[in-house]
Amino acid sequence: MKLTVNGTAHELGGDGTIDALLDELGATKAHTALMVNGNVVPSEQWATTPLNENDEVEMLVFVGGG
Amino acid sequence: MKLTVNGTAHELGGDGTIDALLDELGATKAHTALMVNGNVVPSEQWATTPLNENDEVEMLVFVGGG
Amino acid sequence: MKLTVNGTAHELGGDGTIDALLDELGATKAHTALMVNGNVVPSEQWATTPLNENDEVEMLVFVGGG
Amino acid sequence: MKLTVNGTAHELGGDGTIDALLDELGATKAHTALMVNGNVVPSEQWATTPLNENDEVEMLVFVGGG
Amino acid sequence: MNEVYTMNEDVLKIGDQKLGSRLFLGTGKFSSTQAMIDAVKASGTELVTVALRRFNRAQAEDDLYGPLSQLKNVRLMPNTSGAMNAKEAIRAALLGRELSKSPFVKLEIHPNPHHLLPDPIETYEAAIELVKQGFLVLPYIPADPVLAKRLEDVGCAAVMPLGAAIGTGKGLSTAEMIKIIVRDANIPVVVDAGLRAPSEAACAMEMGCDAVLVNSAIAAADNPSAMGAAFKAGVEAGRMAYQAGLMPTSEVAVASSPLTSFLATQTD
Amino acid sequence: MNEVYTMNEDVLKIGDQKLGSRLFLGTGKFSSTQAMIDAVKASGTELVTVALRRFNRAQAEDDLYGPLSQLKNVRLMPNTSGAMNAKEAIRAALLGRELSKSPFVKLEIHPNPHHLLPDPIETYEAAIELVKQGFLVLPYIPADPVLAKRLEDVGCAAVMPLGAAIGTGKGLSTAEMIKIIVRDANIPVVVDAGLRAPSEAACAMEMGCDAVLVNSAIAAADNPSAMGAAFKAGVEAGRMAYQAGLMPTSEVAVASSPLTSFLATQTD
Amino acid sequence: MNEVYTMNEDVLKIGDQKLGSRLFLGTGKFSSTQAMIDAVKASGTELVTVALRRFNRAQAEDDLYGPLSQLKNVRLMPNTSGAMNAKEAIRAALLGRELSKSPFVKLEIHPNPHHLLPDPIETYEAAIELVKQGFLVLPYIPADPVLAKRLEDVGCAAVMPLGAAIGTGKGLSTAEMIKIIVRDANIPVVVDAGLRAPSEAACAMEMGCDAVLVNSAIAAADNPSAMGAAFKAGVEAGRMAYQAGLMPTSEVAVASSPLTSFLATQTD
Amino acid sequence: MNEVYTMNEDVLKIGDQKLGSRLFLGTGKFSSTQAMIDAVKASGTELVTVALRRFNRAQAEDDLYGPLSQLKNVRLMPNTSGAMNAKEAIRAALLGRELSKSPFVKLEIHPNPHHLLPDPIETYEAAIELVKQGFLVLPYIPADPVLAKRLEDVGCAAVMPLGAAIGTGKGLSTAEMIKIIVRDANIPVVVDAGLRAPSEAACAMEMGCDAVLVNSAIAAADNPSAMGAAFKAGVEAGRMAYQAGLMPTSEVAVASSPLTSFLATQTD
Repeated sequence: MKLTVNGTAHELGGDGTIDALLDELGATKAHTALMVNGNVVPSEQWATTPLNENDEVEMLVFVGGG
Repeated sequence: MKLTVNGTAHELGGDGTIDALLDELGATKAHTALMVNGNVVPSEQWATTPLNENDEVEMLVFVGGG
Repeated sequence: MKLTVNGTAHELGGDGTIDALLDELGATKAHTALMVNGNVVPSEQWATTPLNENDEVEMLVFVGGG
Repeated sequence: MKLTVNGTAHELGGDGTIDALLDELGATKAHTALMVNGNVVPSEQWATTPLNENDEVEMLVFVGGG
Repeated sequence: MNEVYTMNEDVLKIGDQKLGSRLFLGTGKFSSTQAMIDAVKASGTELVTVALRRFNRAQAEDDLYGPLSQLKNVRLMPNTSGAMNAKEAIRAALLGRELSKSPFVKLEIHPNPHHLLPDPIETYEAAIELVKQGFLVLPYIPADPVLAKRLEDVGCAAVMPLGAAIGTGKGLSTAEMIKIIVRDANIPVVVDAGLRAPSEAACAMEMGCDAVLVNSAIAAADNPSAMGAAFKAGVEAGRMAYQAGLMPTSEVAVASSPLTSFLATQTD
Repeated sequence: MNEVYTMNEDVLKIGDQKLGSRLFLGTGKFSSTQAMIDAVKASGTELVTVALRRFNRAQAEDDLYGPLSQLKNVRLMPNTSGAMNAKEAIRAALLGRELSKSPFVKLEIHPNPHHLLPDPIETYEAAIELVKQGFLVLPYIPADPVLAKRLEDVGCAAVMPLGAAIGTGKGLSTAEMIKIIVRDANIPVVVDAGLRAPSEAACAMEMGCDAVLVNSAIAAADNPSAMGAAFKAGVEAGRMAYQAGLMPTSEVAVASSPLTSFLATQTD
Repeated sequence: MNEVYTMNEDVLKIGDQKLGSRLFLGTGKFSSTQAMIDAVKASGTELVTVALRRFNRAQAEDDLYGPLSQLKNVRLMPNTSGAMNAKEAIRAALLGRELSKSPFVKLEIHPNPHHLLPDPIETYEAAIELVKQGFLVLPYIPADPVLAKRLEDVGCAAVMPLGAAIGTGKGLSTAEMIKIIVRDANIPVVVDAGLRAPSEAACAMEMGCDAVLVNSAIAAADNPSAMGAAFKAGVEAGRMAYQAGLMPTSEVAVASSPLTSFLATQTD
Repeated sequence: MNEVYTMNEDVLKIGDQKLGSRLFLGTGKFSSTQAMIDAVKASGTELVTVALRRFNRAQAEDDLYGPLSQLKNVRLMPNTSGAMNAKEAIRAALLGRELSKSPFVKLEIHPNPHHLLPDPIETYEAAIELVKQGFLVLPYIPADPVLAKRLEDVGCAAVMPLGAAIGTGKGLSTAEMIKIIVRDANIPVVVDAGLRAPSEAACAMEMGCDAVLVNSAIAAADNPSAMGAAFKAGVEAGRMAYQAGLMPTSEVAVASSPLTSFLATQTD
């Protein structure tokens, strides 16, 4: 299914869950925060939350900041 | 009729208009701005605007200010 | 003999040495610096240095200073 | 005669007076101050003051300064 | 005189209004109405602020309507002092306009009598409404560049950041922020409150401010009228300097005289 | 105009000489002689400094004797720039007097070209001799209150403490010491060097200084003539303010408007 | 050591959280993660800020989660940088909490990349919501006393007024306003942004501020780790001085040595 | 601790003498000898100044010889306070050396009790003689770069420019001149007089000064011992920062966090 991930088009395979997306992109789950269509999705729900066509996904990590 | 004028109780006689009040209190109309129950009343309407029992009237003048 | 010690007249007895003066005034020698007529006299010379009539003696100690 | 004028060697002709030097160098007398061997020479004396071999002459004018 | 000529041509526009002087005066704190009038005249100001107070027959002499209306070429800018929130400020503005028939309003909302510093939230809300009601809104604000920009965006005619708390005379304590406000603003920037000396007014103008509003410094001077003239000269000095282009600063000394060494002779 | 009138009466006395302007100008660093002349005129100064340089036929246009002698009501104060010690400074002073026929000398001895700061020891020694030789000595000095007092005691006509190093434009960096010099002095105190803006000149005058000497700030401005006029206004503003008596500062705010609460109604 | 002992007892409370250090550190701008970690350790800080950025597999080394989680006794305070308004800031705060499991949030909303100064209107709105959602909200704000008080009133855990614009190193340019914020506040006041030197951090503490947040000054130092230690000492110095009670200033000199005149003799 | 380690290695050399602390203490103005001793210990100083006074049997408790001689690792620097000229200062120095057996002398000649500012002429003359007589001369001087250089040239071991008048607590009012002194000096520069707060001591060290001399700020604090510790930390903070290399200042903001715009969604 077609998604926009961090502003870029992405074709998601697998079972279409958030977990699947993270695995595909090789993100470290414990270091990642995630938002779908502007709503934060807690990590406990990633395994069970299905993504839908055209979802906007933001995957975020901590970096240096003041 | 009983009014509150500039925070003080006042018994208004005359025809009960704003003009009557200003005359009673000896205010210079051209130097005065007036508010009834929190609403500004333009001077053109003073002659014709009747006051009502318990109205709150504020009569104001210009003084020095920064 | 008549001296001026720290600005005050003083009648010195004893053998008329600086040591005698310090003893009379009860100064702790190790804590005191001394000047006669504007010239510093080292402590080693106090026992042997005779004072003369009208000498101006200054006896000084350390106090708090910035 | 050989002079040093403003730090530069100069061969003076004429009658050897300061006036002669100023004329040779085309200086405006009224705008010039002059020193010979470190001593200021007033303009009144220029016509009559002879220069001597190896004199150090400084000729100065006003320029912008703070 | 050169500078007076410059000044005459250097008109300040606030909304559609034109002012020939970049010094605004407050009328409070003067020892007498006459002292105030004299200072206003000496200052050359064309815009003075006034406040509203309850009519009191016993204090008729405090009523400035008469004395001020006799001044030629001086316009009134009623303030909203005493307002604790946006609603009260709007009321005060409407009352002031009734009396002054002036488009100008000095929007000031300062809930705390201890420092009289402005409330950015209430001021922003009131500004939006007063602009809608057709006022030329000049809000008294903290030296906050983002707030200043947002007030410009909602249609204020100018912004008036404070130099220091009213009446403290601490001058341009907020200079760094005022410089940023000036750099970004497309409307006039007027330093209001805190100025104590003409040198500070001049400095504000040198920074590129468009005008200054002064009250305490003049009213509380030993000689208010002479101080009014002093501020007039200070504002003109700063404005001229801004236009003339200040020299840059330098970390190292730069000689203003030749450093030739003619003075040492070989015989020394 | 009120302030011009004040100025006219406010004569500055240096020794037996009287000056109608409290702004002294340096003539160095200008892009052209004409630019300098225009700035001098716009500034209203009555005392300008000049330096000595070796005569050079090829640079006849640098000779300022002619142009300056045409200025009415402007007197010359030759400086001793280039002098590395007292002996050289005395020589320079004598040469300058020969040309200027002026009693004024700006005594400056600054051995270090990197900062051009004055030498207190050589300056003190030279001042004693120049006073003996009948000059009105105005020494350029560090902002050193004891040195200033000693120079007064040996007969200097005025003292000229620096605000900052020549040409740096760092302003009144020595303000605290200058205040002490002013408090103790019985001769005029002139701030010399470091001033960049009219606001700084005004501030010096507000502190009680008797005059300021400016060069770089005017010569290096984009528009020297306009900057000359700006400094004129700044000096007058500061002087008037000093005479008018500045308000005191306050740690707490002091309202300039009544804080009555007529604006809240019972129905709010 | 005396002062270390003092420090140990001098706990800072923010909401229900206790911190042993009054120096907060930002983690941006360091040349490497190791340099940042070393500086954090040398500074003795117990609270560091972090930002969120889009995951990028190619820049895995920028991910600070791992390195920071290994630091003992250091808590995280995610910031909301990048947020242009209240809605975006709330989103960023929620994301940050997901990752950090920390109650702290540095609320920063600065729409203008040229000066990065905070938006008081959006910040106020976001603060109200984030307090409702149980955060310990530490808003980065202009040095605006009324805004600071309103943020306290809506439940913020602390306020963080700026000293100067982020990264400028202009220090405590807003000192006068910060003093008023400190005087009125019942919650901790933390100076955030603008500090360049330990002396400025010490000065903020001497003024009564409860802590300072530093990033650029340490990250951009030649030796960040040594600068971290320097700021640690500076903050402790200022805090100790605040507690020890600074001497008052005086307009006149006050001798610290006796001025007796034993040195002159009658024979002089 | 990192910084303490640094400090241990960072020895200050004055002439042939080595000092482990860059904080010098004055011993005047303390409420009691015990309070002074406690402050000296808390400050970690290794060099304290003392004054001379006429012996007075009735005030034996003021005699500091005993108490100070019991302090380990603290050396004495007698001052010449009370001296009105070079001759008296030389006398005082010789007397002080008799008692202290110390090579250090703080040369201070301040004829005016109202401001206690140093006399450059007398100080220069006395310094030449005291150097001849083998002292390590540390003159208290105005912040005058040329005088400082001349004192270095005649053999002074250090120079001690004032920050402000003794006891005023006006801090580094002469900072601009002190920076020049530091830039040119080949001997230690010690800021003496005027400092009120550890932040000011830190600032002096950040400017590159080698040490500071403090008395009133510690003696007149509510808690002198805690203030001694605060100054110790302040001096160490400033010294470490100087060695760590301060970041440059910037006219424009420099972000410390990424400004990515992930927070806005297309649905906003």
